[in-house]
This record gives sequence, C-alpha cells and structure tokens, in this order.
Amino acid sequence: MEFLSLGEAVERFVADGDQVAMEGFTHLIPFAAGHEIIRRGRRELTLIRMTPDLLYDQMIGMGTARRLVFSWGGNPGVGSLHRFRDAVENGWPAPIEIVEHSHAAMANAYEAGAAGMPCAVFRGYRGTDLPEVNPGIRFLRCPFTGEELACVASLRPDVAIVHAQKADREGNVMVEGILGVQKEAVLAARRAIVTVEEVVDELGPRSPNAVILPGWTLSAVCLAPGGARPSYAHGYYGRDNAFYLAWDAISRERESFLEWMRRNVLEAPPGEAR
Amino acid sequence: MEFLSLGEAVERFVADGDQVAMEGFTHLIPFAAGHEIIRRGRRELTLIRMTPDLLYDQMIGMGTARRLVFSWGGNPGVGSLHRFRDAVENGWPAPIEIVEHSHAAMANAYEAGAAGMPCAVFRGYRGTDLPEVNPGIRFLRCPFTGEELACVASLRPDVAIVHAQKADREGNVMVEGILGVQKEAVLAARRAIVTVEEVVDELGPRSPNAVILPGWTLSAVCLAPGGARPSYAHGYYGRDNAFYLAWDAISRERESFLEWMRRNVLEAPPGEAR
Amino acid sequence: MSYTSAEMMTVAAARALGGGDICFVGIGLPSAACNLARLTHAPGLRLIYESGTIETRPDTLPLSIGDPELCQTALTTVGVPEIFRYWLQGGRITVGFLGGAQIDRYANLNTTVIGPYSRPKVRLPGSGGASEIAASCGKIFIIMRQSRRSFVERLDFLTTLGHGRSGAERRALGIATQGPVLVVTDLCTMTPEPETNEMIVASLHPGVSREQVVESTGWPVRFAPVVNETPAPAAAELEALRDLQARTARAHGSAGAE
Amino acid sequence: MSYTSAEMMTVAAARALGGGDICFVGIGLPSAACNLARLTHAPGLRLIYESGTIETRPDTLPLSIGDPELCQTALTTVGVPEIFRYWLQGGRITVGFLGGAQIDRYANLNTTVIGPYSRPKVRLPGSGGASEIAASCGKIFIIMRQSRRSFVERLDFLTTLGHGRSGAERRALGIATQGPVLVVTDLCTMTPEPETNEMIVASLHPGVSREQVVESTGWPVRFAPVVNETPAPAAAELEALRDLQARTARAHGSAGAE
Repeated sequence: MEFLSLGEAVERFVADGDQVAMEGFTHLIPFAAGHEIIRRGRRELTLIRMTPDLLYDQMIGMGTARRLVFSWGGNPGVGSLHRFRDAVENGWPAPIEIVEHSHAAMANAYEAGAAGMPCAVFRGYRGTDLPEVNPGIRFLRCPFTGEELACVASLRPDVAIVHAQKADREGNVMVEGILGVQKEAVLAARRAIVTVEEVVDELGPRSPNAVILPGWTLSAVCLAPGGARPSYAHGYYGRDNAFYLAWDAISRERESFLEWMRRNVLEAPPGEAR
Repeated sequence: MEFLSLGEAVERFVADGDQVAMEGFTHLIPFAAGHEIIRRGRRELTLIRMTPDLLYDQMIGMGTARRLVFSWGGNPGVGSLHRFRDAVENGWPAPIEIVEHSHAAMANAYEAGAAGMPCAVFRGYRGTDLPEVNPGIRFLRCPFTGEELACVASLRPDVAIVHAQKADREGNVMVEGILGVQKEAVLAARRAIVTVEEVVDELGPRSPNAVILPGWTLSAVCLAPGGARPSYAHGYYGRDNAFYLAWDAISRERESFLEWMRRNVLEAPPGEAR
Repeated sequence: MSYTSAEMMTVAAARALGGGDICFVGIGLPSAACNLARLTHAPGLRLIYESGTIETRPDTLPLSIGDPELCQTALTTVGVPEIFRYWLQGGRITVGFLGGAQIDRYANLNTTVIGPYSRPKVRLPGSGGASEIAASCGKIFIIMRQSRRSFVERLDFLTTLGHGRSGAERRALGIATQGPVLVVTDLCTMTPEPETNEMIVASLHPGVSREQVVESTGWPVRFAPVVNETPAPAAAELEALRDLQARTARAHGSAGAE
Repeated sequence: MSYTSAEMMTVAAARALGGGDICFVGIGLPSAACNLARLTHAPGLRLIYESGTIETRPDTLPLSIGDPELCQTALTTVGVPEIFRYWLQGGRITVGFLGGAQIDRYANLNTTVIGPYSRPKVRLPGSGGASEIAASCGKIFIIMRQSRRSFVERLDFLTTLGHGRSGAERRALGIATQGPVLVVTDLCTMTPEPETNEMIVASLHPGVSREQVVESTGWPVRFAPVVNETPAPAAAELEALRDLQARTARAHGSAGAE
C-alpha cells in the first residue's frame, strides 16, 4: 500500500482496456476517482458496477467504456440514465457492449471473487429471459438434492476503486454504514484504490467487528475529502438528492451534458468531486 | 420470539433425536444451555459443532448424543477430549457415530444453510483422505474453468443454540467479538435459542454495522448471566483457561467425570453454568 | 376528503401489508406504500431494503435504495451479498413489493427493454434485485399505474417471473413461494384466479368503471365473479401519506420527489 | 546461555518468518513461534487466527485459538466463514504454520486417527482448518517434535496434504501453492529436495548428530549435500521467548501452558 495522490494512483493502477469495478451501493460512490479517470482520458474500459448511476452515466457519456457489466442501470428514484441509454440505444458516443445480470448474481459473483472461487452458485434466474441473452449464466445441479442452481463466473476485476470514511497511517481503511459490495470488490480485484475522507493517526475506539480493509490488501490510499459527492459518506456529509434530481435535465441532451462535464470535471482541479 | 426461562426453552424447542448445533468459536460457548439439555435427559441427539470442546465432551460423556458432526475435537491448547475419545474408541457410555469435516467445509455448510442453499461449494479436501470416509463430501466441476470443487450439503439443524452479550426488549440480540459461525447457525436452523448475559431496554449506541440477530429470527431468548462460563463473553468476563487445563484431569477417568457432572451440573440450579 | 388516483393506489397497496410482515422494499411506489403501512395500521411491519438496511424506520421516503436515513434508522445494516444470501435467498422475507415497466396477465414483469434486447427502443434499468425477490419472498405485491402500454399482451422481455408465460411455471420450476398475489393499480386491484393464475380484477377503485379498466389493459382483462369497490382512502390514511410526502419533498430539496 | 531443545525448535521456526509475511497461525508451537518472530526480528508480521482475528498482537500466548486477547488486540475480527472464504481461500495468506501427530517424508500430516479410521486406537482432533490451510497458503511451515512415532514411513490417515503420497500430487491436483517448504523439529530443520519433494535434513541443531536424527525418523531419512548447523538461539531470542512464556503461564493460571 502506498499513499498517493488520486492522479498518481489512477495513472499507475488504471490502464486503458482494464476491467474496472467502482463500487458503492448509493453510499460512498467514488465520484472523485471516476472524474480523475475521465480527466486522464482512459479508454476501452470494462466498467463493472451493480448500479451504474450518475458516475457511470458520466463515464459512458465521456467515452471511457467499451463494455458495461451491471445489474441495474438507472438514476435511483428519478428515472433513466440518459447517457447510458444513448450509448445502448444509439451508440453515442460509441457503441457499448453490455453484460447484464441480476443484483443477486453480481453480489454473489463479487463474493466468490473475494473468496478466490472461479464461480458463484446461488438460487437465481429461474423462469427469466436473462439467461437467453447472457451466455455467462449457467446452471448446475446440487449433487445432494438434484436442484438446478444458477452459476456465474466470479468477478475478478483488474482494479477495484472504492471510497471510504478514513484510513490510519498504515493505510488500514475503515468503512461504516451501507457497505454494499465494496469489501468484496476490493478483495476480488488484482489492484485496489481507496479514496478516503481523512487520514487519521489511529482508527480509534470502534466495534471489535468494525469493517476494515487492512492496508496490505490495497494498492493505494488517496486522500479525497468529499470524494463521494453527490453520493454521501455516513458520518461526514449527506446525499445531494437535489443534484440527483437535477441530473435528469443536465444529462438528457448531449450538449448540456458535455458542457456540464467540461465545467465541472474536465476543467476542475484533480481530486475534487462536484 | 419469546422470552423464556432456559428450562422452558429447552423443554419446548429441543426434542430427543434432534439435530442440535451449539456454536461459539471458543468465545460465547453456550454452556448453561448445554447443561440444561443434560439435566433434562435429552437423548439420541445429533450434536453439530465445528469445535466440540468441553461442552460436547460433557454432553457425549453423559450420553445425550447418538451422532457428532464436527471438524476439530480437542481441548484447545490442552490436549484430548477424553470423553469424546472414550466414546469413539470404546463406545462409552454409548457408541457414537461421527460425521467428520474440515473447518472450511463446516463454515461453508453453515453459511450455505443460512443462505437457504442445499449445498456449499468451495475449494477443499484436495489430496486428503477425508472424502474416503465421509460420503457426504462430493466434488463438482466449475462450468467456466473446469476446476474440480468440493461440495457438501448445507447444515440445516433442527435447533441452533448460541450465547450472546445482550438482547433488547424486542428480543433483538447483539453479538460482539469473536463471532464464529453463530449467526450462520441461527439463520440456518429451523428453531433458535439464544442465551444472553443481560436484557436491556435499548441496545444503545453502536456501530451501524453491529452484528444483530433480529428477534423475529429467534424462537426464544433466555437470560443466563455467566451462561458461557468457562468460555467467555467479550466485555463481560474472561475465559477460564485454568478450568480448561483442569478439565484434562477431571475428564480423564469416567468416575471423576461423573462425579464432577453430578456435583456441578446435575445437582446445580438450572440456568447456571459453572 | 378528495384524493388522487395515485393516492388511492398507494393506500390500497399499504393496506395489504400486515403488522407481522417482513417486507423487501423496492424504491418508488413500493417504498411509499410500505412506509405508509408502517406509519398507519402496521407499526410492527419490518422493512428491509436491498442496500442492506434491516428494520429501517425512515421518517421521510428515501429517494434511492440507500439513502442515509435508511441506515441511520435501521436496527442494523449488513453488506449486499449478505442481504441477498441470508435474508432474501434464506427465505426470511414474507412479502416482496415490486413495480415494472410492463406486466402481463400472469404478472410477469419487464424492467429490461422495450423492443428487441439487442437493439432496444427503450433501454430500461434491468433486473436489479427483482428476479430473485420474486422467487424468494413468501409472496409478491405489485404496484403499477395501469395503461395499455404497461399492461401488455406479451412482454418484450421477461425480467421477473410472476406465474410464468403459461401461468403454471412456478410449480414446474420447483419454486415453492406464492409469487404475485396482488396487483394494485391506480384503477383497481387484481388477484390471481384460482387454477389459472391469470390476474383478474378483484376490486375497482371508487368511481372507476369496468370499461376504464378494459380500455387500460392490453389483454382481454377478466373480472372476478364478485368485484368489490375498493374502500376509499380514510382521512387518517390520506393525512399520513401527505405528511410523509411533504416531509420527503422538503428533505430532497424538490417538490418533484415521489 | 543454555537452552532446551524445545526452545531451539521454537526459535528456529520463528526465524523463518519475515516481516512482510501474513501468517495463518495454528495453536500451540506455531503460535509460540509466530509471536516470538513478531516480538523479535519481524515486528511487521501479520498474524491471522482461524477464529477470525486479523492482525492480532497478543501480549501473551493464547491457550485456545480464540482467547480474548486475540480479539482485543486485533485490527478487526470477522466471522469464521469469512476468514475461511475471503482470507484463506482468497489467497491472502503467505505462510501457514502447522503441526501434527504424524508426518511422512513428503510432509503430509495426520491429525485424525492412529489405527484404522473406523476403529481407531487413538482418536485425534481431526483436520480443523489444516486441510485447507495447507492448500491455500503461499507456503507451509511445519513444527513438530521428532520421533519414530511421529515421523513415520506411512501415515495412518492423510489429513493434510503436503507434497502427496508420491511427492508430486500438488501439481497433479492443480494446486499452485508451494506446500511445505520447511519442517522444524527439536533436532533439525528439513526442506524439500528439489525434484522429489522428499523432506531432507538441511541443518542440525547444535549438538545433534546425524545418528540421532536417523534414530528419530521412521523412514530412511536423507541429508542435504551440505548440512549446516542451525545457529544457536541468541540471548535476545531466548529472553523474548522466556518472557513470553512466563507472561503466558501467569495469564493462564498455570505454569503448564505452552
């Protein structure tokens, strides 16, 4: 683990063509890191995320992605992701390949990746059309009951990027609140970048079962206060629901989207999220 | 969930012949509940536990068990479990059938039970003799990589019994420290009894990710202060290592064992652990 | 007290929930109905969101499935793999509450695409948790606005299994849970016909005619032998709902939030 | 400073651990060696116990695998399914430290039974974590007292795979980890011979003869082309070990604890 600036971490650990998992289930979405990837012009990424929301809408709209692996692509509680739809429906700014799963499948696939398994076995997809359009969904039989169970390959991203509340001087990272699949994504990935609200001398008094990613499981820890905005960081700042609502209008047309990205991301200083 | 005396909980929820999982990985071992089962003369139980230690040594020595499902049977750091060995080697007080696994297999089998799965798939048992003596160990192939993976039936006990620090008035139970497989055992079981150090009005300030078993996942919560002794309860009392060392001599001979059990369990008031 | 058809829909859905239920809540209309039930007749109702929040008691409706309020008011919050494995797949949930873009007569749902999958006319969000919610919860309630565009003869994509394309798939697939037992719309409620599992109209909301329902349904909709009138929202129900929505709009910084 | 053969064994084992190692620790002799290493030359050594304690720094040796001290001094503590899935099977551990009742020349271990499985002469504890520790850790160190009863020609039961019954099973089974690379006893250290993977004597502890080792080994033990003398314990090593054991004995309420 090294403490790096976000720019340096992205430069060193995110390459064109990588499979990149940026997780955060509504909470702790790593916007600052995603914006840095956009600014550095990374291309041909396979973006993996259960809930591609505004961040992936932005990254897709800016042409960073060749493929999207996901299970729910919307602006939560608001409506469509217009840039995601424009890419899928009209190939703008470039065609995007989609690999589509259910939430249960992706959660299990991350868990299996963290556990070093080649695949995840669960009860899923029964009676649905998804297995017809995703050849990565297989079925096998329980050797004890004969029940048919769903099986998907585990997720093993090249790099996982997550945001968290704080790290200590050894780079041990503590996460609290809605945990999503961040721990699994980090442990499943070959490399991991964590942006944090603050770096502290000691993690301090905490539950003996606090959710902690030891520094030796990470490639880089980057200080990025506010790095989850307009998502939120439990204990630090709230979710900017008004911005999620406003995004619908900003992103609906290509021009207003590009203009917003230019002003708020491309020309913004590194490490800063909106 | 009902608040019951330990005697009533055992009376109602543990029947002769049941599959009973009493868990606690060194920490929070439910001694008081096990002693109550002995006092009530339950018979023909299938006892399930990763680490049958002193409690199961006592239960086996008192003839409650017909079968033992386990992965490590010793007095940790001390040596043999003499009553367990006497049952396996000499059939005293009765022959005992053993179903033997590795820790990884049992941990995965509990996890799969909690997850409602018929089986658990993991990487295990490769090159070992256990699959030759346990027909419940199977193998299947990953449909993506062709790798051979171990597969065991999930554990779904009739009843799980665990000890925990505290419950609130709704019967929500909070556990802290070494967590073992208690949560999994409770969620995998048809019925669950939890003994607690105390019942409080409110669980109070805690991590948002505190390990809590909601009251509606339980059959009974029983107040049993000290109910884990000579094991321990993080935040309440320490492990009686001296007793674990002393148990070696107490349990070595049948007579001294029976005498100890008579004085400390059979004639002890219900709900009290040594 | 006058009320809108959307209010009628939310109130009718809320009433179906009992105090002993453990409910897996989807965002939007389901979330409004579940929280209304909790704030009115079913205070014991336990709400679980797929973000991992267990027994959450938000004072306002979350905009997303993982708003801060959900975690802050929860008994506890677990990771997403755990919520899908131990709590949903583990069979702990009595009621799952879903919506969709399209529904067919057997209450199968489409939230994936309008048009062909490979060249969609409209790309919808996808399954999210719905595919497994529909299979693992004890029973399923569906809440959707009714129209010919959404209540269709044939789904463009079957994202979430109701009773299957023939109405009998659940048993054939070995799925022991009940599946959709109630559809609540802004016009009526529907329940599965015994034997066929086709959703038929069980009650009409006050002032709604059979013709309106027929007009708004893409298949030749059928009616139960006895069709009741849905009881109108009581004043207490409406007040609780409006208070909740007003608090929510203030919290989200917009009057537009649902 | 004089020392016992047990002290020599523990010190020699401790030395094999590096400051960058992440070590899965078994109870007893392995725990003493790992904590000695942490308290002497390898303060950065990370210890993980199967009870779920990650980066634990106990001041005394735990009697069990889950003593209070382990959790109290840990960076964090996770559940047992997680420790076996994410941390062990996930390939996060560089060194696993094991002991056993019997070992053969390919460093396979028996901790299950002496005699036939169905009618054992001695029923041992069983695998515990060992079967999967041996396969999932980057490499394995073994620490055992040496005798003809424990270093045997043929195991009564193969609980834990070393290099397999022919010495070549790991590759045949597709296991990419190294397996046992070091056996430390109270007489000597052994390492696998290149090509055959048979454990051969690499160093003799001071004062130990080849004949003693031959006498104490149930198979025709072989020696490396060059056999070194194990460096005797340094005063600092012995002091650290004795302090640790004295603290431990006081804490356990007995001088008998190891």
